[in-house]
Order: sequence, then structure tokens, then C-alpha cells
Amino acid sequence: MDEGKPDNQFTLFATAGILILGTLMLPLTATMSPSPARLGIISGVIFLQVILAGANFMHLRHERRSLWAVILPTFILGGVLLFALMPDTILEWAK
Amino acid sequence: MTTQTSENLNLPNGKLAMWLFLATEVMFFTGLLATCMLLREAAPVPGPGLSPWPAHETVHVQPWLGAINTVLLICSSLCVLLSHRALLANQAGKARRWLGLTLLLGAAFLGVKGFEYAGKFQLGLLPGKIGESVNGLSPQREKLLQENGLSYVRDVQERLRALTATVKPEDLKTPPKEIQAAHALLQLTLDGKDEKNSYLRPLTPGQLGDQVNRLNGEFPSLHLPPAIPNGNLWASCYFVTTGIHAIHVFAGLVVLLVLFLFSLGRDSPRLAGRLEVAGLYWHFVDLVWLILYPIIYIL
Amino acid sequence: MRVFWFLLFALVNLACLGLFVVSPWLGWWLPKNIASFGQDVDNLFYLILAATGFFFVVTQSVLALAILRYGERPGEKSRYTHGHTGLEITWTLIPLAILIYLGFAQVPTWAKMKYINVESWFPIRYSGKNLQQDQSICLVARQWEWRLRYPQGHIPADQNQWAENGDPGDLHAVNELHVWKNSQVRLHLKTEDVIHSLFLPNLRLKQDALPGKTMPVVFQAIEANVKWDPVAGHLVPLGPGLEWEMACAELCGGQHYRMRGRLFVHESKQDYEKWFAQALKNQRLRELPKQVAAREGGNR
Amino acid sequence: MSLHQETPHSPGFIRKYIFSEDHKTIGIQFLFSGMIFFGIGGLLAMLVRLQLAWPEGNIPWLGQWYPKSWGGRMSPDFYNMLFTMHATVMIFFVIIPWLTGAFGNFLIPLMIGARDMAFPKLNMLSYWAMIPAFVIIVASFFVEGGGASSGWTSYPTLADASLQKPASAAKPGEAYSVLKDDAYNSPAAPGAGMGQIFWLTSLLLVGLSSMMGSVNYITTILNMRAPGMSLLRMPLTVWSLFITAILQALALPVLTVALILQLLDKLIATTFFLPPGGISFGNWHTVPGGGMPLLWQHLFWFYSHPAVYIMILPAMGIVSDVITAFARKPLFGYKPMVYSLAAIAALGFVVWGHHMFQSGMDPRLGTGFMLATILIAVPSAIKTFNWLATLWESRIRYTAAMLNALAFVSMFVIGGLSGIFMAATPVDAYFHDTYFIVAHIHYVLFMSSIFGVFAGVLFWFPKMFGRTMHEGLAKVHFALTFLFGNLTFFPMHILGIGGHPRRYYDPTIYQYLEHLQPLNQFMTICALVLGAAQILFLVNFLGSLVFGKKAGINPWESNTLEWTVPSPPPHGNFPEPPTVERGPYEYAVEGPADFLPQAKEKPPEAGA
Repeated sequence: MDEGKPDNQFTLFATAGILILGTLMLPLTATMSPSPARLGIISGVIFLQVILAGANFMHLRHERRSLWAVILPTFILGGVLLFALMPDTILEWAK
Repeated sequence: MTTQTSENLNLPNGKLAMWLFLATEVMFFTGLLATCMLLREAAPVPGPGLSPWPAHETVHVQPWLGAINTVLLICSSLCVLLSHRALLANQAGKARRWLGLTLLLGAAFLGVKGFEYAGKFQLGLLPGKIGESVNGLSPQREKLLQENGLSYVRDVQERLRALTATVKPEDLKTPPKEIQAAHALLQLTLDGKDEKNSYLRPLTPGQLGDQVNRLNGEFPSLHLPPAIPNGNLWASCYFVTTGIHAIHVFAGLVVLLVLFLFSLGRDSPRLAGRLEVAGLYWHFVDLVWLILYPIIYIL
Repeated sequence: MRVFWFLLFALVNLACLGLFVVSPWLGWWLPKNIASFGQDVDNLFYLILAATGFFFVVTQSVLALAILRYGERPGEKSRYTHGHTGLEITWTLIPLAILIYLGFAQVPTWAKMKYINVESWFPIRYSGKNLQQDQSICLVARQWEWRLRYPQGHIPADQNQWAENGDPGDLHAVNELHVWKNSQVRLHLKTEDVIHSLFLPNLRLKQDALPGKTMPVVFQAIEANVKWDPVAGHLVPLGPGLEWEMACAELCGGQHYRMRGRLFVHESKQDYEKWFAQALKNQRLRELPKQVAAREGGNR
Repeated sequence: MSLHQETPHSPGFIRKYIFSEDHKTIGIQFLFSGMIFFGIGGLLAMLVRLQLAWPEGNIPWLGQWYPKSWGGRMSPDFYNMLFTMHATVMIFFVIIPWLTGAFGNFLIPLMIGARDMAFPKLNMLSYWAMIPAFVIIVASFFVEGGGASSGWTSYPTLADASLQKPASAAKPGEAYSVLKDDAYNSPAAPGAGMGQIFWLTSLLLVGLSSMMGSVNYITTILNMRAPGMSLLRMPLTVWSLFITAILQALALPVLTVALILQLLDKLIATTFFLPPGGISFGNWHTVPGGGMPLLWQHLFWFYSHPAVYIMILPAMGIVSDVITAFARKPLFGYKPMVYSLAAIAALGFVVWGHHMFQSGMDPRLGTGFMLATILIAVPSAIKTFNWLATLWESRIRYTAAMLNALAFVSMFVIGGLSGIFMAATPVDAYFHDTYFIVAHIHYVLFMSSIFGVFAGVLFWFPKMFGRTMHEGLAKVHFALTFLFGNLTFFPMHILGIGGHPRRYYDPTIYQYLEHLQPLNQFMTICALVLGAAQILFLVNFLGSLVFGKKAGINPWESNTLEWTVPSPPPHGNFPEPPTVERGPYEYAVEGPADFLPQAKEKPPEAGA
């Protein structure tokens, strides 16, 4: 296995980060009413959390680059799927 | 594990296969979550000024339960990681303890989930079973939904009757406020044939739904079946996304339990490899929850 | 055997080609076109047919010739080659150019058919088009018939509202679509139950009806098949074989094949109006007893 | 772990033939079960054709088998079930198991020089996940209302609507109002009730099997290649199976989502595919939904379009190998062939909308999908030209396998070209859901893929069973199939041009279709002959298992690694891992023999 040395400091940092971000969302719901800004903040938080979890727990920080070849297509395809579904769901040509 | 030549990827088979499996899982959850999010965005606005998606209070979604579950899952992920590191450092006992803790945390997650589900079942917040008649529909649509709407009216009537029946006739002059309100609403739902004190034009299901929602807000103790616009769609999305995730958690727990039992027997480097692979899956389930939690509990 | 296999491949493919050549003469071909955009669609079809036909002939001939010429011979070996970059580039770029042309050639017709306006070619942008409209018809599909609703005055004031709720004065019909020649028709296509698909072969038109949605369908028929006979007071066909039909093209249950409707294109707006008045009168006569019964039946 | 297989490996009958972990046995299991379903699917097709040719006639001996209530002729709902199940069986239980299951399993380890798959147990499971799927799909014919009859595409709301009691009609104590006696019957069609539920369950299991298979294939190909077998030295069969596995891994989960959602719609009254206002069948109304019928089509085609490539790419790979072996010539343009495979796969993911041009999808989206679809013709054309160039100036051996491979090329041209008509949005408005598309899909899936399968079976039969199939019989079978296949399917183009809609029980009630009826009858007769001709193949196959001529290690003088081990290969395939020195298509080389096997020759024979 060619992963780097287990890095406990980063692990703790990442875990704490995810936990804090996760709980931060609670006051957010209480205070902000639904708006694009809130949606943006939430998406940003999700993104950060996922990055932290992926890098730390799933070792992507240490893993070989070739693994990205496995994961990246799914992100692209997921994006394509989401994008192509949008006109029919949200934009409504028929109306 | 046979990695044969330099031409091949320098990844053990198990790990590569798990990553490939996770790629399929990414597609699976993308499809699932995209479906639910887009359906939510596309949900028709039930009336002027109304939100197309049920508010958390209406459908009894408690964000703090979700937050607890987030903490549980993150901690369990951390435990798997520490267990794996302990195995690599040849500390079998420590690894076993961390793994045991993971199992407990995962089980606790499912417990919280079960508690939530039990509440939904109790309140009848289930797909296909939520009253959904609202104002703002065209007469044509209203007609189309008449049967469904009427059954909703029957449900409300039943509940109102049960409420007013607890009050003895002699107390009717000074009943609690909410019972008075319930009695008044009951009268509004009846047409001329059933009872004496009634109106010839009973409320339409849509109007009744509005009244019920208002009354529920005023007197939460009444527990009238609320009319929830797009409630059935909400329930569908809620149960399918969280349910499928819970199944994944359960499957992960089974795998970890098997590994835990293994670790009781003997300690071997193969276990470390297996735990890493199983851990990858567990972390992925965790990661899905990180996306699911805001979608269900926050947005 | 070599020659036999050559003959098999050559003759079968020749027969395939031949079928396409003789079919138009046997009448096995596109039904008569009566849509304003129909000629464009047909032309595009012929364009693609020409392109594909060319490549069909080229590839199948090369294949058949290879089978004939390059049989195994004792002591001889194939030419040793791993490819040719120039050739590869050539036969990538030529089809690419042809296909891109074919693709973009479709865009204007598609826009015309689907009620959208092309603003610019690259990137392709559309905008909703304010259609010059003569007729508005609500077409509701259900298992297994087409229910049509014609407004008085041909165009209702609020189209969406009317398509949803209708007016008391509407004319109702089943399986009979009436328009007049050269009228710009807008159908509001809906369905009550499952997905149906409106298919009018003569109009080169197909559009699925989606549950929960109202699909806009636009067309203009440029040829008539019926006229109003003022003496008899009904429609008469303009000639033999001018029966234009309407079918369901999306599987919709057991009797899917029986959703047969007919398209009547009147000679003129006046004819159409005469037919409309007559049909409306008949409808009222039919409904009268029902209304009386309803009134006498009392409360519900 | 010793690589030398000295210990005699003799598992019992059950471990060897039924619960086998050996990739070769599993491949052959897929081959045989696919053959059984090919028979079933073929019979269904014959019934469909009979109905189309004589829609009103009482077919003498067939009429007695029908229930009395049908009045001696097939009922329309039964007809719908026939073509639905024909497509389902042929796609999910014949072609995909044959191409990826049989050839994928048998060939991948042999061709890359591996001892077995990366995960033999997972491999066994992937076959055993198919068994319940087989059972359920066969059982679905016999449930109340008959098998699924909403088309293999199962569009909601025809497939989706089930008889659910309206919301809150359930009494307080009642958990699920849908769990009633009549709960699973559908108001839309008899087959959309229990039959549809069986159909969905069965397909979920097929998906599970395919997922396990594809993860296994990708891992094996990436990790288990023999020394020297770099990616660009892999035979095209392996390349095509590799790319197919990727397609499956990434597209299938989305179908799984769709299947699960529809299953839940039917079982627990969720409303994913039910429109906001609900729908009504006469006096019967659903609950208000909030979902979208169109969403199913998107999710379904997101898988099922790539699935079309899943069903043709492996055949392309097989054909490339067969053609080079019998043309005795290196493959023309190996790299372009590989890249075009990849291009077809990549583009294949973004073209699913071309099935939905007339579905009510946003027409602006339609244009994008059209352009992407038309671009797919480019890599397909590259492949065709490269095959033709391979044949040019070659020395062809007219074996039955070669003829089938040549037929693949010829038929793929027709199937590919007719696809362009449907890709063009305005033309598709006319051709969509007509017999033109039926012609197209049969040219691609029957006339191409199945010829590819025949070529593959004839080619690798010696390796599988140690005997060769009878050449003469195979050639007769080929000639009949080629001739009558074309006679059956080519006139369908003409029907389509005439505007004949597909899935019609009785087209003759339409005036504009009446004159096409003779064609329908002609096609049916040819189809019956075509079906009968397949018996020849079966006889040849089964007969050759016992009576076939014994084959040596390398009967076709081919280069790839599987021809260096005994036929059939022993458990563990290679006594020691082969070392690969060159690409797979070194034919027509200098020297006494005109071929150079991929593997480095073993030292003892080095002097020869």
C-alpha cells in the first residue's frame, strides 16, 4: 500500500471540521428564510464537508491519482443527468 | 491479492473493486437525489403565496435529530479509521475496541432513524396517505380529486366527532376553546341531510384543508389530519432517500460485524486490508448522509 | 464456395436496395403530405436517404468485392499492414462533415414543427414564437379515444384557462378533428390517463400527450379533403382515397391500436363554420333531454 | 501461492458444474441459459408475427390453445404482453447474458493471461443472481393478468398506475391501504398489475448481476493482465468488454433507481411518476401525485441507451478478432478501433434523449441530443471502414465463423445508417414509434449482435468444449439466417416509411395501412423460416458437444493467449503466467507460419 503515513492531526481536524459545519446548519435553518443565498451557503457547506470526508476518511489525500479516473466520470455523468433533467422539470417548455 | 505486473494499477484488487462499486453507488445516489430534488423544484405551487414543499413543522421533521445522526455517523467513520490505523500498528485489542464502538454508533444511528420513522407512522405521514386537497385548483381538477378530497373530509369529520364526543352534553355550554372550534368546524363540513345544525353548502375539501391547517396552528392539541400540499410527494422522497440510505447503513453494519467477529479470532494483515475496504464503503455511506442531511432536514 | 458467398452478400444487399427503389412505384411509400412543413420533412428524409444510400452502396460493394477477390490462395499471404493514418483521418473527417451538415440542416424544420423560433445558429437559441393563429382546439386523449373540444369563435380569450376548464358553449367531438385549409391550428394536447401519442401521418406530425401537462401542437394543413354540401347539410369527401387518419403511436393499453381518429380538412373557413353551426345544433339537441332530466331530478 | 497447478483439482459435480467459481464454467452457464431464453423469446416473436400477418384470422391449430373467452383469436392484451416479453427476454435474458455474461466470463481471463477472474466467488454470485431473475420472469407469464404488457420501456403511467385506495381512505388502524385483495391490479392494463411487479423485480436482479459482473471485469482487466499485456496489446474483444463493463457500471445504477421508484409506486403508493393532478380511468381516480411521468423516460433511457451499446460493442470486439483471424491480416487501425469504441461509449452517455424527441421533452434539448446522436455515427463509420480495410488485400478463409462476422459488418452498416433517420428530429417526428424503428433495432440487435454471437460461438466453441462445430451445417444455418433475416426485417423499413405504427394488434383497421398488409404476411412467413433455421444451430451446437471433431490447441491458427492452452483449458488456465511480447493481430508475417502468437514462446520450443 502506497498511501502516506496516517496523519492523526489532519484526521482530527477534518472530523472536527465536518462536525462543526454540520451543527452550524442548525442555527442556519432557524435564522435564515429560504433564499438563493441560503441555498448557496448550504451547497458550499455540503461541498466542504464532502471534500473533507473524501480526503480524510476515504484517503483520497494519500491515494494514487489514477483513482480519480474511477470517480471523475461519475461526477461528470451525474452533472449531465442533472443538467439534462432540468428543462423538463423546472423550466417547463410547455407552459 | 495478485498484482502481477508493472503494467497493472498498483492497487489491490479488493480496493479497486470497492472503488468501482462506489462509482456505481455514486451514480445510484446521483440518480436518486437528483430525482427527488428536481421533483421538489418542479412541484406545483398549491396556491398564491404558498410554498410548494411542506414546511418542517407540518411534516414533523426535526433537524436536531438529523444533526445527532450526523454526529453519530461522523464519529463512527472516525472509529473505523482509528481501528484500521490500530491494526496497521499491530494493536489488535485497540482495533477491536474502536470497531466495537463503530458498531454501536451505527446501531444508534439506525435507532434514531427508527424513532423518526415510528413518529411518521403514528401520524400517518406516509406516501399515498396524506390528505392533499388545497384551494387554488381549477374546478376541473377539484372535481377530479373529489373522491380523494371527500375521503379526506371524512377523515377530518371522524376526528372532529371523536373530539367533540368526549365532551358531555351538559358541558357543551362551557367547553374548552378548542372543542368549541372543533364543533364549529364540524358543522361547516356537514351538508343538510345528516344533521340539523348545518349549512347547505359544506366546505370543499380544499377549504376544509385550509381551516384545518389554521386550527392546527391555533390549537396544536387537536391533532387534526393536516392538509399538506404535495405531502405525498414529500413522503415519497423522504422515505425513499432516507430508507435506501438506512439500508446501506444496515448492510455496512453487517459487514463490519462480520469483520468484528473475525477480529475476535485472529489478527492478520488480511484483516487490515479487508477493514480498509469495508471502511471505504462505510465512509461513503457517511458521505451520502452528509449530502442527504441538508437536503432533507435543512433545505 | 467463394463465389456463392459473394453472390449471397451481393444479391441480398442488392435486393434491399431494390426494395427501396421499387417501393415508391408500388405505393409503399410516404403517405400524401398535407402539412405546411411536410415538404421540408420529406426533403430532409430524402436528403438523409441519399447520404445513407450512398454509404450503403459503397460499403456493401467493397465488402462484397473483398469477399469475391480476396479468397485464400495457397502460398499467398495477406498484405502486412497495421493501418494508414491518412486514410483514417480521411474517413473520419468526411463523414463528420456530412453528418454535421445533416444535423444542422434539421434545426429550422424542427423549430417550425415545435412552435419555436430559431434566433441564431450558433449556439442555437430559441425563443417562443407569437404564432399567427386561426384555430384553437383542445384534444384530450384517454383510453381509447380522442376527445376534442372546439371553442366558439375559433380562438378563446385565455387559451390556458380554456384548455384547462373549457366553456359551456364548446363543441365536443370524439375522434374527429376538423380544421380548414391553410388555417394555423394550435392543439392543446392533453391526456387523462396514460401517455398517448398523437400521430397524423399525412401531417408528418407526432406528439406525445403527457399526463399532467398540456402539450402545444401546431400545424397547418394545406390541402382539403371534405367540403360542405349545403343541400344535404353534411360533409362530403372531395374525392376517393382522401381519408386522412389519426392514430396513437405510444402504447396505451389493450386497445391501443383502436384509437383511430379522422382528420377533416374543410375547403374554407366558411365551410367549417357551417359544419360547426350544424354540429353545435345537433349537440344541443342531444343534450336537451339530459338537461331537462337533470333539472327535474332535483338536488343531485 | 504456487502458480504451478500440480495438485489435481477435482471438485464434485455440483461444485464443478453448478456452483462453480471457474470463470469458464460460469461463462458456459450464461451461454446455455441464454440459449434457453433465446428459444422462449423467439417463440414469442413468432406469435407476434402470426398476429400481425393474420390479425383477424383464426389460426387453426393455435386457436385451440387460446382461452375460450378470446374467441379463437389472440386478445389484444395478450398481444401486448407478447411483444413486451419478447423484447425483455431478448435484451435482458439473451443478448446481455450472452455478450457480457458468456463471452465476458469465458474470454477475459483467457485473453489477458489470468488464472481466473479477480473475484471468482463474486463471479459465481453474478450468475446466481440471474437464477431468481429467470424464475421470476418466467413465473410472470402465469400471474393474474398475465406478464408485463406495457412495452419493454414500461412507460408510466401505463405501467405505473396501480389500484391504490385514495389517500386517507384507510381506517386509522390500517397501516397500508394498498395491501388489499385487489391492490396490485392496475386499471390501465391487466398486465400492468402483478406482471409488472414481477417484471420490475426480475430486472432489478438482472441489474444486480450485471453490476457484480462489471465490477469484476474491470478489476480483472485492470489488475490481472499477464506480464507484457499492456492495455494497447489487448485483443479488441477484451477492449470492447472492458468498455462495456464501464458502461454498465455507470449507467445501470440509474436504471436501478428508476426500477426501485416504479416498484415503490406500485407497492407502497409513492407518487414519483404520477402527475400532480393525479390521473383518472373513467370513474376511477388516483391520489394527487406531484411526480412526473417524463422523469421515468429520462432515467430509463439514461441506462437503456448505453445498454444498446452494451448489446453491440462486445459483438464488435468479437467480430474484429474473428475477421482478423480468418482474413489472415493484421487489424487495420488498431488504435482508431480502440478509440472509436471509447468514443461510442462516451457519446453513448449523452444521447439518451433521442428516444424522447416526441415525448414532450423540451424540444430545445432535442436539438442537443440530435447533434450528439448524429456524431455517434462517426466512430461507427470509422469501425466499419477499418473492418473493410482489414478485408481488403487479405486472404479470407470462408469458415462459418468468418461468414457470420462478415454478415455482422454488412448488417451493422444497415442498422447504423437507418439510425440516422431517427436521430434527425424532424424526420423522427414521422418515424418515431413506427416500424422503421423496429427495423432499425432488429438490424442492430438481431442481425448484428446475434451474428456476432454466432461468430463468437463458432470461433470459440473448440476452446470451450474441445470439439469443433460442424462446418457444413453451420454454413447452411448461416445462409438461411442471413437470407431470411433480411427478408424478415428489411421490409420493415418500408412499413415504417408507410407510417405503420409499432405495437399494433391489428393495423388493418387503418385505411392507410391496408395496402401494406401483404408485406406483413410476407415478413411473417420469412420470420417463421428464420425461426426454424435457428433449430439447425441448436442441433449443430448440441450435436457437436458429443460428436464434434476433436479440436487441437489452436485450430484457427490464431494469435491470442487463449489459443496457447489446451482445449478446454484446465482449471487455472495457464500452467504458468504467459509473457506477452506483441499485439494480438500479427498475421501475414514473414516466416513459415503466417502468424505470430502474442505469448513469448517457451524456451524448449524456442529453436523451432
